Amino acid sequence: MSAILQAHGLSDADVERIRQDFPILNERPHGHKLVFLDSAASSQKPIQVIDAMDDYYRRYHANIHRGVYHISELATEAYEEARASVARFIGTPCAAECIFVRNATEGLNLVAYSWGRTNIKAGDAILVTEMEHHSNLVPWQVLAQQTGATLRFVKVTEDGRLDLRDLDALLDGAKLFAFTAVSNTLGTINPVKELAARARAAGAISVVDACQAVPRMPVDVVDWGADFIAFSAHKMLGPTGIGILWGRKELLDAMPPFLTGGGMIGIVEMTHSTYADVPARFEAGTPAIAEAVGLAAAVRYLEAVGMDRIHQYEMYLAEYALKRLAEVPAVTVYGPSLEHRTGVISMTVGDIHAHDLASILDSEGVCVRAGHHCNQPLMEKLGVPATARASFYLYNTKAEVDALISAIEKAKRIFKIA
Amino acid sequence: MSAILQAHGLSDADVERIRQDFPILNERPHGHKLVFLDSAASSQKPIQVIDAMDDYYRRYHANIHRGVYHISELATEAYEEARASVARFIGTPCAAECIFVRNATEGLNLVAYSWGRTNIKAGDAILVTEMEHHSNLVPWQVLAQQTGATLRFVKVTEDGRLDLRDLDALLDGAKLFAFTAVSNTLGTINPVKELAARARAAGAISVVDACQAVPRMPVDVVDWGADFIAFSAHKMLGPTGIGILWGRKELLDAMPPFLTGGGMIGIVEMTHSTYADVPARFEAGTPAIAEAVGLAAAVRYLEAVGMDRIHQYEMYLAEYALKRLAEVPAVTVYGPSLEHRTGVISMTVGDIHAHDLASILDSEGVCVRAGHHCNQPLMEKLGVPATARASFYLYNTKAEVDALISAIEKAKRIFKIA
Amino acid sequence: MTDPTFTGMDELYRDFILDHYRNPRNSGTLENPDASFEDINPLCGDKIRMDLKLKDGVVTDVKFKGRGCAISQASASLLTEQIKGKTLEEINKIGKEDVLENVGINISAARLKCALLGLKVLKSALALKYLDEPS
Amino acid sequence: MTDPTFTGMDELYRDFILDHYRNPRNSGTLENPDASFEDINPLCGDKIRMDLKLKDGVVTDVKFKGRGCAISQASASLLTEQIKGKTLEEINKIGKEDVLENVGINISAARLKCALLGLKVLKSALALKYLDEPS
Ligand SMILES: Cc1ncc(COP(=O)(O)O)c(C=O)c1O
Ligand SMILES: Cc1ncc(COP(=O)(O)O)c(C=O)c1O
Repeated sequence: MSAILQAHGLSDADVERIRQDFPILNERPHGHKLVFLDSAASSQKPIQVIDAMDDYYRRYHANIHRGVYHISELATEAYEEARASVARFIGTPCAAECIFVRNATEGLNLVAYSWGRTNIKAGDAILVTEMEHHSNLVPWQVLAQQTGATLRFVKVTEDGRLDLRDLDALLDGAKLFAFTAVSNTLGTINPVKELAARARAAGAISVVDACQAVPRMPVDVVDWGADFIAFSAHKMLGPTGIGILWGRKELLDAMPPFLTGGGMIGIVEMTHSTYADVPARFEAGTPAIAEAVGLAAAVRYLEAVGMDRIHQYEMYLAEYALKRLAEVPAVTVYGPSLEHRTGVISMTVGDIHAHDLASILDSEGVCVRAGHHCNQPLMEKLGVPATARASFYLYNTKAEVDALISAIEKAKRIFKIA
Repeated sequence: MSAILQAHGLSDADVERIRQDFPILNERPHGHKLVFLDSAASSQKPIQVIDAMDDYYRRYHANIHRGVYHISELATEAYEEARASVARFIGTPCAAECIFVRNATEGLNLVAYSWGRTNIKAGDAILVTEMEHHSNLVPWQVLAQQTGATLRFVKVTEDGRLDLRDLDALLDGAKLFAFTAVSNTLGTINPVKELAARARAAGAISVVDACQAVPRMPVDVVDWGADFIAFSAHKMLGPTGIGILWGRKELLDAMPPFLTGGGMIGIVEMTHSTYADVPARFEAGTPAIAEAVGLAAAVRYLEAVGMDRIHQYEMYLAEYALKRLAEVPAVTVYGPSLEHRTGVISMTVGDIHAHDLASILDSEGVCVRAGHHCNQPLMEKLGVPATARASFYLYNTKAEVDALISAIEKAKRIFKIA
Repeated sequence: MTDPTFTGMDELYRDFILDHYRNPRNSGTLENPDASFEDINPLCGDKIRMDLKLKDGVVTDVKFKGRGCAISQASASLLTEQIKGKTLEEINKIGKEDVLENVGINISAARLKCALLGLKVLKSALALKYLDEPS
Repeated sequence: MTDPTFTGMDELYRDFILDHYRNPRNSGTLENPDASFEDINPLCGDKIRMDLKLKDGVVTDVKFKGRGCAISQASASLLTEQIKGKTLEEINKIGKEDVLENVGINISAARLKCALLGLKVLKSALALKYLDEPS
């Protein structure tokens, strides 16, 4: 029994306890139990996170840094402690390497504007992959257009993995390699450590979109060896409105500011200014203080459960879901086999468009995402206009996978598919 | 009696009721009642705002826009309703003119990057004032440095107002005029309508820093006639992590994107993309959804009390505070006379440095800001390294002004000032 | 939390909707159309192109091509049936309600954009044509 | 919510602190200093410049100039008194605790930066000097 439990990461009793922490799971959309299978888009929040922010606003909200009085000092400490929590969570000894941004998208744009505009010149190559989220593609398109650099692409194989056969050639002359750690459409887990090392060997910096990795598996930036990573709090039990850009200190130290204004300055004179050190240099204006407090609570929650166990449990649900889906005629699942993927599963069902499928699933209380998942070029490649995507997290159960399967069967009945 | 009440804006009973809505006012820092006089830095939050966000996370959090299922639809509606609330609050009939950003600072940077980089050329002039917050100064310094434009300054008079005598000359050849509606250091209320009209007549766009205006007085962007205005939710009873950039639709429509990625695109191909219409074009990535919900609740709260009454009440407190402060020997108050100002009062007391003053005030539970208030050039001009600033809002009382005065007297005793 | 306007799925995906989805009427493109427009719903990727032939202010032929959900494709298909032989004036009067009546149900906000995409494309095609025409 | 480390204000602003604030020792600048540094606390604007004369690894003279709160100015003034005649080695050993001991009280996080600014400037001046020196 204990061997199986260990393989599961979390026991049924663990998950039952975890579910008690998520008030939204008591909702009954359209009269059905809520079966939330869209955590890859944004996770739900435990009461510990909601309460932490509530408590902040009720007891010690004040603007930070320049406040001499007591509640402002408490707020400042909480904000900097949140930074320290994030640093610990992703394995960096240096909290100043963690910049608070609104979301991963802003983090990637910060690199494109500040590092990119300083270091990318006409004729340079920027390497991305065919499986990038628009947030890790469009900023590089714009950077290439504005600097005269060229974009190159690592191809995606038939089975939904990165085709690394000609990586050396692609990296030759490249200054920056941007890739996702985990595909938000295919669930593919990419070999970040290898990719970062090969980028470095070729003289390129590596920018890792860690949006789907940080919430669902242990991440250690020192082990990864990348130069920048970006992720969002709202996908890892934290609040909306805050994300993190982590960067190597030497790189951040050398970068010019991106957004300017209050809080990021050194000395301001009429026509010119000096700027504060990292991380303040990149945090202009009043930051998302309550959100940092919420994020710190989310990190504590994930640490208490354990990222290893969360990852194992998700793999366990993914395995079960893939097995059940394979038994349903007319279901096509995209992406690689289990050993290369995580619990993010894109599918189509016969000729039912993903939107219709998601609508019918919703009528049974089952929430999945439908569309291009901010992955239009990948969709073109897969040859489908859209997929329905189910994604699992620590609060999901096998029974919810079963509910997904029943709802798919209902959709097939309505669309008269055998 | 009723004439007096009207002049006060809010009766004592009104304010008592309002105070019940702010849980933080029950705090007792260092054993004293909390006397929060730092709302110009960031206001406190009523329970209605805290609860609205709490409710969002407990009942209908999901990523927006691309979600077909019920809770995602609720979240999307709430987010767009928040935009509509803000639009109504500032008097624009067009909700799409309101862009959600992190804070006013980001809003001003958005204009500097997107409108500025497109429209400002070498040799152009950018006009700002000597009383700007760093967030409405440094972005223009950087824009000027990067484009070869020159910065010009509207001077501040001895009594802390804008010196408009040579405004026409300063506007001659200027493409952009950035100014604050209300000074966060001096409390000065600037004639926005006149300044915007004169900018327009001279062919310059006007960018109004409305951070201190929107929370404390009725604002109607149509009446103002400016081109852009920026403000932050956290100063108007709303949450951290969200602010608004309002812009005239024709200008926004013609502007290139600033941050790029998910949610702001039209069609994404491998090497280039088209972009969504305004406002989505300027909102890349998952937005601050809970924060928008909180901001909408803040707007409802302010509307229910009435911005006219809030402004009147603040003026009433300001008048009383100025009168009491004038009676204390060794207190110097900066800024113009009552008819040109609002309830933001900067002061020094003898040779007590503002930090020491604020520390001593804090020991009595009185929270004021100390420092340069992100106004270094203005401080140079005033000839003081720092001031202590008390600012009033709808939940403050005359008794709290009295507490401020007593605490100042304590500081004088400790510093042995007559 | 339950939505009072929520329609049962069997009612939404009735046979005639599935039929129009799987066998769209007036499917294809026209050579030398008098008016033409293509648009997408960027949030979900639904895409519709519509080609029109006009004569004396009357739609004499129409074809559409698209991809997307049953709701968007069926309502576009239904729309093409409705407008053939109609005058521009009559078409101008077609509104949101008419499209929803075609589809025959109440739909949620998220799907409304799907249902209305065809109409949006049609109106844009005609608006563009009108702009092009020397007046 | 009350802060256990909170110190009474009379205790913080004792006579000798006010005296050092109002009559800073070693105030001014040195001509041709052997080491020199200026820094500010950007969050509050406190500013301190320190000039040093060194001979055979010993501080023979020091002057400072600054503006800021009583805590930052008094602790810089106290620090200058403490280091005159000291060797670089001895100065290297001066830490946060020594400065707080000079000031004689526990202070809150927000004011800690004020108290330590003088020490930071001193150490930077010496570090810079050491960098400049051909070694
Ligand atoms: C006049 C003024 N402008 C700009 C700002 C910057 O606002 P935020 O820090 O919310 O971006 C502030 C507040 O700090 C302000 O008072
Ligand atoms: C892989 C990946 N990258 C980037 C993003 C963008 O994250 P955000 O919208 O929070 O900026 C997402 C989520 O939408 C994602 O899944």
